Amino acid sequence: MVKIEAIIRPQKLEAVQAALEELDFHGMTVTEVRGMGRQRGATYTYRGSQYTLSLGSKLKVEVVVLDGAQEEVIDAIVKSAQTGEVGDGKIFVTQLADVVRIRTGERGEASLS
Amino acid sequence: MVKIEAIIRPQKLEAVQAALEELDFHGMTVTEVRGMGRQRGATYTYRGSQYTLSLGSKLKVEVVVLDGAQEEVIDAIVKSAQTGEVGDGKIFVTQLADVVRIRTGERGEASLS
Amino acid sequence: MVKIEAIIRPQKLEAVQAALEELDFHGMTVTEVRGMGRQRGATYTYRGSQYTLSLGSKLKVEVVVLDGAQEEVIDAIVKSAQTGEVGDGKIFVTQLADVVRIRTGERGEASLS
Amino acid sequence: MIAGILAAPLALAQDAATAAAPVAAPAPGAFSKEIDSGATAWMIVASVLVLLMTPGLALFYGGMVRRKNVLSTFLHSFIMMGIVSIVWMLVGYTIAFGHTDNGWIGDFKNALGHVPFNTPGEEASRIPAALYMLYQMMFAIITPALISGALAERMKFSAYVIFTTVWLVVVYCPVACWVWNSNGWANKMGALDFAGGTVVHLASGMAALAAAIMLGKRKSLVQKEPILPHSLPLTLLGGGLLWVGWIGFNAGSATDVNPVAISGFAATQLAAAAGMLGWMLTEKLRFGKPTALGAASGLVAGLVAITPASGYVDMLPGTFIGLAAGVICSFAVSLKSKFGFDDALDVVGVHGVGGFLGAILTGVFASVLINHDAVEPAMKAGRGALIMHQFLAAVVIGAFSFAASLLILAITKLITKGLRATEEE
Amino acid sequence: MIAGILAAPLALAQDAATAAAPVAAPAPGAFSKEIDSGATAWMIVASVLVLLMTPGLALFYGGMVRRKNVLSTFLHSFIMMGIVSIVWMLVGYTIAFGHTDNGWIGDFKNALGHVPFNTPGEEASRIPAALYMLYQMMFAIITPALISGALAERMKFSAYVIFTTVWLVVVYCPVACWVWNSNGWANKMGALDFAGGTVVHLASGMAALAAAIMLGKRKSLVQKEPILPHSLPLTLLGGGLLWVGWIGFNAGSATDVNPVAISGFAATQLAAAAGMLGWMLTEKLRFGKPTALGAASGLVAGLVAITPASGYVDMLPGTFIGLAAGVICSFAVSLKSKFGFDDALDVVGVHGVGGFLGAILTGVFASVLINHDAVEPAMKAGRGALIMHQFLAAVVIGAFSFAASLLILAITKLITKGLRATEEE
Amino acid sequence: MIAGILAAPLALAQDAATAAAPVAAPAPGAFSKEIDSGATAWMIVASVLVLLMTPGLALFYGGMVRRKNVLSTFLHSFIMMGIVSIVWMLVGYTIAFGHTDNGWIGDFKNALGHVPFNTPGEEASRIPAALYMLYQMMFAIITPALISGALAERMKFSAYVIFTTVWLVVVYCPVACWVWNSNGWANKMGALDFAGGTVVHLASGMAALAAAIMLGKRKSLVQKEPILPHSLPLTLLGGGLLWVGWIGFNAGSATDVNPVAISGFAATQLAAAAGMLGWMLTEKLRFGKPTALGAASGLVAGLVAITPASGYVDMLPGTFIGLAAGVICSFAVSLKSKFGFDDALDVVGVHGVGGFLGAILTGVFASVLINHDAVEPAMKAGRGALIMHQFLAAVVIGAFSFAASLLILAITKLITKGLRATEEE
Ligand SMILES: Nc1ncnc2c1ncn2[C@@H]1O[C@H](COP(=O)(O)OP(=O)(O)O)[C@@H](O)[C@H]1O
Ligand SMILES: Nc1ncnc2c1ncn2[C@@H]1O[C@H](COP(=O)(O)OP(=O)(O)O)[C@@H](O)[C@H]1O
Ligand SMILES: Nc1ncnc2c1ncn2[C@@H]1O[C@H](COP(=O)(O)OP(=O)(O)O)[C@@H](O)[C@H]1O
Repeated sequence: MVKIEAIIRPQKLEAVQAALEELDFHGMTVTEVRGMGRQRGATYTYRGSQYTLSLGSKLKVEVVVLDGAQEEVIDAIVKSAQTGEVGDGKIFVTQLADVVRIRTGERGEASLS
Repeated sequence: MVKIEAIIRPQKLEAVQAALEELDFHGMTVTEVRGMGRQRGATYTYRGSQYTLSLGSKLKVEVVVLDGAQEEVIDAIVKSAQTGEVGDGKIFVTQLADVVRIRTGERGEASLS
Repeated sequence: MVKIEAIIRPQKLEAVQAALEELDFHGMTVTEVRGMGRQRGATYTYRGSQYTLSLGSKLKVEVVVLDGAQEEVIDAIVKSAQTGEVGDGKIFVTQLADVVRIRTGERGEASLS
Repeated sequence: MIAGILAAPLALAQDAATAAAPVAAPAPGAFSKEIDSGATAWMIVASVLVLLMTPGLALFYGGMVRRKNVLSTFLHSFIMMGIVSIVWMLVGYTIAFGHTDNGWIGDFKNALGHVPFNTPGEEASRIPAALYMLYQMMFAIITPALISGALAERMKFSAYVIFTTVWLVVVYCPVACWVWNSNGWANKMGALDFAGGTVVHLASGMAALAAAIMLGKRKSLVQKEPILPHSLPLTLLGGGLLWVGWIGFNAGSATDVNPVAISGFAATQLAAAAGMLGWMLTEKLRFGKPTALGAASGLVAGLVAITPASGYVDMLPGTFIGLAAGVICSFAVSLKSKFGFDDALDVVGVHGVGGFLGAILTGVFASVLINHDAVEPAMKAGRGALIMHQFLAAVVIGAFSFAASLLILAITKLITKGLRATEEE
Repeated sequence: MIAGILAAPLALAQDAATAAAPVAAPAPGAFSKEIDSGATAWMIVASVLVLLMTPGLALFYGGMVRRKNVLSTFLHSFIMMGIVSIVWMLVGYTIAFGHTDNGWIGDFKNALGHVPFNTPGEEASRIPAALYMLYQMMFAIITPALISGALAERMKFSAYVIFTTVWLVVVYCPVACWVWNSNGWANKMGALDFAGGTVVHLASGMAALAAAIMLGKRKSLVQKEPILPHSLPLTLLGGGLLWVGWIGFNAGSATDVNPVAISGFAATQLAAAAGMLGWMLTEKLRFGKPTALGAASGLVAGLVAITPASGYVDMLPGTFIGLAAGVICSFAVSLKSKFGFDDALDVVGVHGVGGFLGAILTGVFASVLINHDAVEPAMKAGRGALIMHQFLAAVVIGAFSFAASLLILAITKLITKGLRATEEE
Repeated sequence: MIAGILAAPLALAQDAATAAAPVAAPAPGAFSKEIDSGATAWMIVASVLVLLMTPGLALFYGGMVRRKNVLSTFLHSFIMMGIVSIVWMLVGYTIAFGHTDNGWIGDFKNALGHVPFNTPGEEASRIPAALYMLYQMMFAIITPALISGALAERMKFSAYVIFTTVWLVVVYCPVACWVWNSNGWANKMGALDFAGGTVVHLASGMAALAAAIMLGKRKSLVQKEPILPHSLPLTLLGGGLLWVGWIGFNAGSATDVNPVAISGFAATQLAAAAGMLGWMLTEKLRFGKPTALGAASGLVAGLVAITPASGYVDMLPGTFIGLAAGVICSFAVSLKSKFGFDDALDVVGVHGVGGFLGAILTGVFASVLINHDAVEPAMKAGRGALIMHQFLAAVVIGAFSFAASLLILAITKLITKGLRATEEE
């Protein structure tokens, strides 16, 4: 099983959710994060001074899937989260050693179905 | 060393903390996340319309332990976080390449003790 | 590629950012977390009763770099985030299976440059 | 320094004026003898209470939008405190309350702040005219701010500013003249509107409808995502401040300390309470449990509907009007999805419907026992005729506000190249 | 439309009434001549200030609970604005302030809103009776809302509504009659309670104690987790609004613009300030540093204790009463863990203890120099007797409220099948 | 119990006093006949409105700091409600408004709350002296609280408490004596300051400058991180409450219900509005778009500048003063980075600059048509002389406040071992 961890723009969440549901993946975990990369954060004007934040708002979407589904999920996320402009985000893929479903104690692949 | 990453119900945090402390594990890192799976988020009624959120509130609890402790920790979390109803959450296990304690610069197992 | 995941004190963020920028690493993702370890959270007095929180405020900084850069990045973080007192935090290192840049669909090392 | 220099000619001019032209002359610093100190004290405070309603409205609306739009929603209300105060002093007041013979629009004798500080005007005989001008200024501030609920979360700021400013001068001021000016046509016809059910609520509700239609839906709604209020405690707090301020709005509309003011206070308090209970009971019956947003919405609905009636009705009818508004408006807001316009914060369902309902029920319940001077002449041709007049005034004013708003919005759209804000803003 | 149809009979009835039965007849729209416009202006505003206390209380309590319970805590306060306004107008006022010969409960002549708008009643001679009814309505709203602090974060909404409504009619209204009605037994005995130290604070504090006992502890407390306030700035802001409103509460209890009102204002302001400082100093000495919650709690404690005394005491004693309340209540709230009941937001420690303390100190400091008309007769048998009367009234009323509350809660529990909310709610 | 015992001697002393020494004797409970009930009603409310400004200021400032500092910033304002109320009653009032022959400091006849409840004092002839004392108490509360904006996010709490308390007694009270006491030297010289442009705003602005210099920069600023406001809606809401309260501040400074009060109200309302628009227009021109913080800052700037002028100027000049303040203060706040002091929330740029500007423009626009009694004598030597007197009073008072503040801070630093809070606090 792999964990696919995508950093996306906040306004793209619904699109990504929709794309995954279409492929019949319903599980995901979402975290509010702030990110920095080529893109910088927002610029504010307060009482005549300008400030640029180094970090901008992003969401981290984590989806755990069986090894075989990795490519199709990455594809779906890339397509649905893309705007083509700097700051679209990254996807990190990690191999998992195990997965457990707390409700039942099931382990491994069974716990994801 | 392995990282044990549990997605749990917010109201189960104290129980999980207690279970781990009993086993003498005191280190953990907790993040507020929102999750989707079989279970859907809360339903609200506003001015005569009903809305269902796709995402519900969860907590991600990360505990890093030596390889040998993995099973006992997973067991403790499953037992303390279980309600038996859909939405109890998942545990993801990852192998770590290294661990560092910032305060001392210690590496590997030493950094966890 | 490796993911370097550092749990640091909130007030150390700017120092860590500066240290990494000096080494020319500009990408990072930051999450607000709460942590427990040897150090306990803050103590509050409310209407004559004292409460100690088990969890204290921390930030999780994630930086993904090429394998070769791992040591230099860890060093930079340890130096910039250290105060020498309990609660400075930990760094966890994980091997990644793949990285994707959403904007372009690039994979692997190219996606990080 | 610079200001001093710039100001010098103005001051000189003023020194000259001191010598020569005491136009709005408040003379030796004493009130003329019709003026009562208790009534004046009360009306200063009533003005302050109505002013407080605008921050209250900012909270009420601000709590209902998504977090990212709170600040812009707040600003929609607050900017009216800036713009309208000035515009009202310069021209608004005189259009509405300047002397009129035609019944449609006041003359310009009271423009540019020419309103005496020490003698009463035509509309309120026991307080100085300038205080009445200030009191009515607060009404003029909140009315366009009410409209902002319909266009929340998507209108361009510049377009909002232009639209509301023009609307104030072209719609609100004339309508206030028709209904409240001692020679206004609706007033003379015998239509009753104690504190602005038609002038304030129906007019702003219909402008809101026009704006919702012209602006189209919010993007997320098109995508069928739910748009959830970010902080209902803010909305409740705002509802509380509105309630408190509304006592100044309604009881103050007596422009005096007299039994009418007290009855207006009683009716307002009871209608707000009954509106809250009415809306919550309806929720309980329709959806199984009452909500906090229902409480806040219901109290506002009750207050809207009692606005034209307070000062004319006794306690029990006042309670009934509030209850009716709570129930009916809670159904009305469910209709917008049927009609397909996106009145974000339900200005039409609450202020439009509530204002109309209140206007009619004012006709039904107005009592000579409560306000002999006003109700007796209005009832000369019987209660049926009064209700017809109420209906007529409401329909004409509602239609006028709707049509004029569409037109103003169309022109604004040309000026600001579109009405909608971009994602960024 | 529907409302119109439903309303028709009511209107007809009213038209008939117009012709035949001017029961509470406010007649030709003028005040009877005892009424003073300055006093009336002030009392309208005082009523508005007391009304504002309820949203203030929502903030005060709302800031102290956990985030998930803010909205329900807010609603506990706001719903009282809805329910109590109506119940008070229908029956509450007449139970408390209707004419009484027995000294225990008013007659029903002023039920259903039958209170004149243009003539004074028995309790306040320079303002219209209906305004006094409205002023006292605001007291009746906040009193049960105060109790909600004890049952925060765990009582079922339906149970809360039933309990407070019944409590209002069965406990608050009679107690108000005993103490404030010109023929109330405690009043005639010579017990002094200017603005409600016993009626409002001690009575609600003892009801809170009953509720805390009946409800048991919050779950998290049982599990020994700390329950932390989610937003102390809200609590401070609420404390600020309470302070502001309390000036209407205490100075307004003079029901006139006179030296007693001014002395009430002075004592209130100083006691609030001294209470804040007293609580913070105690914290500094006990725990090493003062806290913001201490500031907010202390000012409320000071205000509670000065409530019965304001209008009877001069500035220095007023300051002393506030200081004493700040110190003593800050110790009192630490006791609850010893006694093992979970009075979530310390209603017992602040309002119960502070109200009792204030009642006694009123006896100690009441001065004929400040309020000759009231204090002179009460002191006829000497200061010792006055203090005894204060003590007696406080004990009887406290015990009554406690016992009656237990009973009402027990009955409510049967009706709503349990008092506690489920996790979900 | 304990309190009762402690209190016994006090009560005995009071009983003795009852018999022997009616010093501030409010006698038989009736006002002396100069006192007007309408004026008194208004001034109670005006006092309440000014009191409300302090929570408003807490919101205004609290919204602008970082989240971790909200509570300490709130407490900076609230603690003044505690400390100043008591200090003012004990000694502050008598220093400022006690009878004086030397023109620099009042005698101590009105110390320890010795101010009559039923007769007027020297400064306000139609309301009781104790009410004037309470009204001025509210001014004394907010003035030191204003300073807190400059030292936000870094001053030690104990140092803040000592500094503000000493500053109140040593700077504020004497300055109030000079300008407002009927025998104050600046007053006799003919300098005009209706509601405190110099006494309140310039004095606190210069104290803020001293504090910003003594404290040094906030750590993050040294590290060049931006320090962002955590909640501008709070700041806007605070701005709204300040506006509302400021009407009590300015119109109330007439201490009566008269044409001057009404003109003060008008000028205040218009200047706030114009200040908001002036600041936002400047932003639009300088940076391309107006901001919500600009709206809030501008309305406060307008209010600051109109404070000395309201009650002396007509509507159009009042509007101009507000506009000028909005524009000029918006430039002034940009200067602080040039000068290198860290006036965190721009007390110097808004209150210092705005107060100075207002003092001068008061000289430019004061009109005998608006306030004959005050302006006529002040203009005896012509408008040029009046402007010179305004300038002189402003410079002397500004310099005095600055120098005295430096000194007080230096001494405080010794006592509290440093002025700055540690990271932890
Ligand atoms: N090396 C990295 N490590 C961790 N997170 C990164 C890294 N690089 C980018 N990110 C995350 O991805 C987001 C987008 O990256 P950015 O470089 O701005 O745009 P793009 O990926 O389109 O070139 C950042 O805001 C950050 O959250
Ligand atoms: N495939 C997945 N990837 C990431 N997170 C998941 C996945 N499936 C479930 N989760 C997380 O686990 C939580 C519980 O899962 P759910 O399917 O609702 O219940 P259960 O595990 O009891 O069947 C979800 O809210 C989500 O946060
Ligand atoms: N075993 C662990 N698993 C996950 N996170 C940990 C673990 N141990 C420590 N942490 C994180 O590191 C932070 C600092 O650890 P702590 O033991 O308090 O200090 P130190 O690392 O200086 O000894 C904790 O607050 C927690 O967020």
